[in-house]
Amino acid sequence: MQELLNKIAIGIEKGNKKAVLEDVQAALDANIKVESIMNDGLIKGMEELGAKWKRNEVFVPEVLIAARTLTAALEAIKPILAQQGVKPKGKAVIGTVKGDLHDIGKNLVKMMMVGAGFEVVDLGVDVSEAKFIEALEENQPDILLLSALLTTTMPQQKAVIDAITAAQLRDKVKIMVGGAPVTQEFADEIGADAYTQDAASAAERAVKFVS
Amino acid sequence: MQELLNKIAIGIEKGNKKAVLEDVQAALDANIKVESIMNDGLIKGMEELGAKWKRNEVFVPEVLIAARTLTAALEAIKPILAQQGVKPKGKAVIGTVKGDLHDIGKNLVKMMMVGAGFEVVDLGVDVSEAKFIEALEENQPDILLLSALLTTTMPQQKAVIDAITAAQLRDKVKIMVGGAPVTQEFADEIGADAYTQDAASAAERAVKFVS
Amino acid sequence: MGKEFNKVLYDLDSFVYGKSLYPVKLKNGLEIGGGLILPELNFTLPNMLFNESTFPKVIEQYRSIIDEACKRAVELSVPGFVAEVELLPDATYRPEWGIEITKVVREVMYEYEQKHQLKSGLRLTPVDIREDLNSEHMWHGEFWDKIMRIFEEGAKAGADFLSIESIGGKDVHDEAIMYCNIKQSIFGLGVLGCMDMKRLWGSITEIAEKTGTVSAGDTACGFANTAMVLADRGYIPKVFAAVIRVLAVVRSLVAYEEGAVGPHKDCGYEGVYIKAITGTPISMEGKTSACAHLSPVGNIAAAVADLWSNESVQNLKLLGGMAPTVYMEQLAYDCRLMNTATKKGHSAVLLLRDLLTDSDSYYDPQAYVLRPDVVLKLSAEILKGKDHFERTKLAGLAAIRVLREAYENKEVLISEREVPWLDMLQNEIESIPADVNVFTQEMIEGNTSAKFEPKKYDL
Amino acid sequence: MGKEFNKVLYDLDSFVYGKSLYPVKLKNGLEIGGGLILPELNFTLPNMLFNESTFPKVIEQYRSIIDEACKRAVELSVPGFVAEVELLPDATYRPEWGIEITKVVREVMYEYEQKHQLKSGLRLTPVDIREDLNSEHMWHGEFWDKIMRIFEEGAKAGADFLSIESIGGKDVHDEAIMYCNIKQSIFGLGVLGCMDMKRLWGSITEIAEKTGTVSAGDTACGFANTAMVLADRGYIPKVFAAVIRVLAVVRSLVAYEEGAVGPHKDCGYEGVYIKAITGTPISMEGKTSACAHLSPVGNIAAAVADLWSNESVQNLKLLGGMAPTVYMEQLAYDCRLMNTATKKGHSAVLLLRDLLTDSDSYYDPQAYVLRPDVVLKLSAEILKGKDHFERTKLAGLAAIRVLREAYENKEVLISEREVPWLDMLQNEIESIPADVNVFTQEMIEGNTSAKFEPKKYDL
Ligand code: B12
Ligand code: B12
Ligand code: SF4
Ligand code: SF4
Ligand SMILES: [Zn+2]
Ligand SMILES: [Zn+2]
Ligand SMILES: [Zn+2]
Repeated sequence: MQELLNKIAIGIEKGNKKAVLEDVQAALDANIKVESIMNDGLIKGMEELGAKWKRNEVFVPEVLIAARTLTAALEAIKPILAQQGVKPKGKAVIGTVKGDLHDIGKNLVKMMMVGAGFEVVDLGVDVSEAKFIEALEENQPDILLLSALLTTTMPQQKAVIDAITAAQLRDKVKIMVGGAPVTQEFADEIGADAYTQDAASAAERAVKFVS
Repeated sequence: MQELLNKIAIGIEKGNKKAVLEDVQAALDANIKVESIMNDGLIKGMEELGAKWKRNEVFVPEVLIAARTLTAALEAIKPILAQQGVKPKGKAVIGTVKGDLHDIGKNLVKMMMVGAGFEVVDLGVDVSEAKFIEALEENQPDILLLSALLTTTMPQQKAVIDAITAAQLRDKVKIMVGGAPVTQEFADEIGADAYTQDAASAAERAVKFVS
Repeated sequence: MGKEFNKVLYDLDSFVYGKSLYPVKLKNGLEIGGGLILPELNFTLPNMLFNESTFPKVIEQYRSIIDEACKRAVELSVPGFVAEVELLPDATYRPEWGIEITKVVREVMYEYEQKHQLKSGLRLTPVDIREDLNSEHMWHGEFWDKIMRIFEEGAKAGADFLSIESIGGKDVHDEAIMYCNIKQSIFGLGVLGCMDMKRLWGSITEIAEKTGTVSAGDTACGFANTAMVLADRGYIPKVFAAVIRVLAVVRSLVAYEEGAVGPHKDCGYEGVYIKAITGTPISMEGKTSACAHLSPVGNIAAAVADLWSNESVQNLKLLGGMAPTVYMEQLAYDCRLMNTATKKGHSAVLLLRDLLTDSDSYYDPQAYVLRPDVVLKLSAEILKGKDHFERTKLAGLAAIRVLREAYENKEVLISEREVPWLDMLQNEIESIPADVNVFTQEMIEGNTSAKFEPKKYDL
Repeated sequence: MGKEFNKVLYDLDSFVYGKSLYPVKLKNGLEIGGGLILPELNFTLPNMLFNESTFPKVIEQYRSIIDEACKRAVELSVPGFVAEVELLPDATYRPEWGIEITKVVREVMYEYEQKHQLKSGLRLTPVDIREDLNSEHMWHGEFWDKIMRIFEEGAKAGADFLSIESIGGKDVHDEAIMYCNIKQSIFGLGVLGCMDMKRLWGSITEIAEKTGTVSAGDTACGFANTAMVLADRGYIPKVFAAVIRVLAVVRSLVAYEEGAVGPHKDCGYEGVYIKAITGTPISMEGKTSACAHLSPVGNIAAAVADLWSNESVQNLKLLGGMAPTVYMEQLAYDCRLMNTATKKGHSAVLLLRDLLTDSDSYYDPQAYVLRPDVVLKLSAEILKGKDHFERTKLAGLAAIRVLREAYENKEVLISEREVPWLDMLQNEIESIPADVNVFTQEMIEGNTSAKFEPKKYDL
């Protein structure tokens, strides 16, 4: 059993979709608990890759391909997860705020969130307060991630938080902010729950919020 | 009469104490109004020098010596001024905040304030909230000037303002802040009435407060 | 193509900073590439809201930035400089705002010219808002119109040089970078990018001619600098970013084919190739733009530059003064040093150029491809291609070849895990069909980038 | 005097950056003045409160500053560097705090040394709190003890180089600057300053010997840099500031007479004279310290430097990263360029040194007196004096003479309204009595500075 889970983890690391899907099926056939397949196979593989990334041992494309593979595998076992009442690690909504079209940083954060086992709804770029609120209501996420790359769109992160407070949703979600010009002080000032400097630490912080 | 006042003004510009004192006496003897001697002679000379300084035509030592001369002349006519009920343009208290020993910038501001006709009480450097409040109570100035040169003593400007508010003296005095790391934004944030970038503009701003 | 560029214009001895074959001269006498290297100062707002009610504050920020910087320039006897107003999105979406900013900044510059004989020119760079999700077409519609309006009225408001950091092809290229997909990258730069540059720079040049201003040029910032920033963080291989830089040459060249005359934009490090091929002056940025982004090309970027830029800095208060003033000072001293060599004579210039070059080129493949000798060599290779598409492929292959050789000769540091990428990239490029239409079809069909809509390009 | 220095140790050909006659070497192998010029990074807190409750945040600031800067240094293959911890007043009044900061910073540096072979050294500079209004004596009492405790325990906590920006004599000198009173200035620097330096540096050197650290040296910052900043704003004549710089040489030299071995502190531009006279390595700052203060000596300051510093920058977020990281990158590239010349050979070094020199020396008398040739000439003049007092007067007279000649030969720009100051200053200096005791008595009697209390100096 451990062997098969290891194989799955390695398959994720290598981004080998076909092999992973086969191995997951084999594991299910072998009556391995689906929760274990998810945590000790799929997500473990992703975590190991993420750790390598943090140590600068692999490049982003590799992580992205692994993340894609992970998403496909999770998709495949989704019905069984649902049936057994196993929930994903958490749910997150992410977007770049209004007036800002930068998305590479945001995409990397998304990638790491997926890798950490989150279900992530990506609203894209140039996202208004209203759209964020709509997405909160619709998806009920544990975590909301706001990205801003311009000194003139940073204040928009505050606007989003204020709007969420006004909509009485503030206590339902942890809000994380980030992007090149953002700082911890700024995050504190605008009442965000967390700021981190890069994508890997963003996911680590997010995991703490849901565990 | 105009001639004599001009001579006084020029004497101030040149920092020629002896001549100025003599000319002032001559003016008094000629029954020129003491208010006019002060404003159209002494302070006018200083203003002209100040303008030259702003245009980089004279150096600080010359302005300082003129300011000293001005102080001496004002001292000489003080009894007459008092007797006739003529008040100085305004009264100011100045100091560098606690924890900070930089005083050159503060001294220049003081010099320009004197030149603009203010009576200035200089508390020196490393001045605590309590000392500032004591000085406010004792001198009842129109204007309080706080200098801070360190990023870690800037917040002390806020502490002083807060203490003054707590002592219910805030509405009795206009507070100006300055020093290399201080900005307009910071001044707004801490509730100061004005910030200026240099000594000349500090005095100009102060004059506006009392006229 | 409008103008055709088919040969390299310099030999190594004449390829130096401060001097270009076709200098650009403004009416006030300011000359770029005529002998002196000059500062190009860039600046941006600090963390603040930009809207109707803050606009007066925004204007005051710009006014005070340029005023203090000009003051310092006079104090340091700067012989002339260029200021870039790189508009923020808000000031592009509302052209009146962008135009007003331009006017205010230029007025201060005129004032210093009159009072203190400080010659200067203003480069106006709107945001390429055609990237907006609501933009329906690359070459017409509301977004296109706004950009053109800013150019035209900005020119009347005092802009001297017209530039943009255009984004045609970036819709596929962002993904190409993240996945290090070189085929997609060539599609973005060599096909879509070139198509777009042709239309865009045809129009900008027209406006420049009409308004008596200078069609200055573009930058592949959204492509090659994005790659550089990611490579710098170790997210993608440096050799990939180096190859992208060279691919970008063909795309950025299109502006000149359509009538641009320089100075090429600071952040387009491919400018050194543009200079070699067109003889127009270029702006570059290096160590003194660390305020805007760290880079592996701090010194070498200056080797053949005609303007020397800080890319961008917020109007923050540093201990020595406002940050833009501080950067004006730093640029001024950098330029002083280089111009002192020029006064000393050609051999001093060559030595300084080579020191700037050699100090960086070993440490990073992205620096290596900016070596003046490498630039001349690769430029010749690129020009062998008969059209943009072929030239872009040749650029990639030649860059890979040169890097491989340099690595083998221990002339450049390439980390072990990056070495295999050279072969991988080469194989990918070699698998690209010869016919651009076949390739385009293939890329459209296999497209995975949600941002890319062929019909915006009439495809 | 302890050690005596009586002759100039270099000729113009051997007087270059990166190399000094008596390099300083740390146990970890880091060598200053042994061939390479290296960055000296300085940094300070952003606008924040510093007290009991914020101390954890303060520590985290310092930790993250040095961590990110080291990271960048590794990425740029920096061959070694020095970090200066210039304590703020709070961290000097509470020595535990200063010591804790030292420890935390040094630990991060060790870590990078172990993991990434990045060699570095830490310079510890407490504030000279003897300037406090409550300080009753210069050489004993609470304030003196605190400074000495920081040196001693800071050394144990990991400091490698001990420095201070000492203020003996500044009590009269502040006023001297404001009134441009050169006699008072000579009293402050050549009498009080030298007296104090002797006691102070005797003690620091003792601590250095006891703790196995390096007695590095002082700076006349509170004297000559204050004058420079005021001159830069047009408040006092530049020629006055230039003369003060040269006067300061004698005072700063006293540290070496008392056993200091360098590197002299960055902000002490008089360091070039110290190098000429003692052969010890020096730190200098120029264009890349514009973040801390603008200056007229951006390039020339590098001409014979062994460390190249940014003086100080707040830990603010610039677009490219935290400001100290940005400045680490800028310093690294400056040094790379200079070291590349060294690799190329001595004639390249001489050319680069002369370019750095010639690029500034015409524009400002303060730059002119830093010219390597002028430094060697003036140093010889200074050393003709038999004691500190005489040397200081000679320094002033020689500086005035050299500036007058240079002005007449059109080698330096002196504004018309400053020219008469040369004669005025000379007359003043010539009116100073030959006997130091007579002079001292005269200055004490005529004293107008409220800050000066003779008994603090046992006078
Ligand atoms: C690439 C880039 C672009 C590309 C964008 C490509 C894309 N699809 O995103 C293009 C060319 C389109 C572009 C355009 C513009 N840009 Co731009 N851009 C950059 C650049 C060079 C790199 C950004 C980047 O992708 N970095 C790599 C990623 C991985 O880093 P990151 O975004 O910081 O994200 C990391 C962290 O911040 C964090 N993170 C990010 N988001 C979040 C969210 C959360 C919740 C958390 C926890 C963490 C987190 O994790 C990420 C990964 O580790 C920066 C320079 C810089 N120093 O950042 C300028 C920069 C941001 N751009 C700038 C400017 C001015 C512009 C333009 C206005 C230029 C113009 N006049 O056209 C336009 C504006 C476009 C718009 N409307 O928004 C300026 C901003 C100046 C300012 N005042 O703020 C910068 C700083 C450049 C500069 N130095 O001047 N840009
Ligand atoms: C001279 C100087 C000193 C001298 C002080 C001499 C004196 N008697 O004041 C000495 C050497 C003693 C000194 C000591 C220190 N200093 Co100091 N000092 C400077 C320096 C070089 C110039 C300051 C100056 O006099 N400027 C000239 C005057 C005319 O300008 P100004 O003070 O800004 O004043 C003008 C305006 O600001 C305005 N203004 C001033 N006050 C006010 C008030 C009001 C109400 C208004 C409206 C306007 C206004 O008008 C003035 C005239 O136009 C600055 C560098 C700089 N960039 O400012 C550092 C600087 C302020 N010092 C600094 C430091 C670190 C120190 C020390 C801690 C160093 C050390 N480790 O020993 C100590 C601390 C001493 C203490 N306890 O306060 C740092 C501060 C860093 C930080 N974190 O904030 C600076 C910025 C230098 C640097 N770049 O690192 N310093
Ligand atoms: S990164 Fe620099 S260059 Fe590229 S778009 Fe932004 S500002 Fe322009
Ligand atoms: S100004 Fe620079 S050098 Fe002088 S005391 Fe302050 S920090 Fe030290
Ligand atoms: Zn740019
Ligand atoms: Zn100093
Ligand atoms: Zn320093």
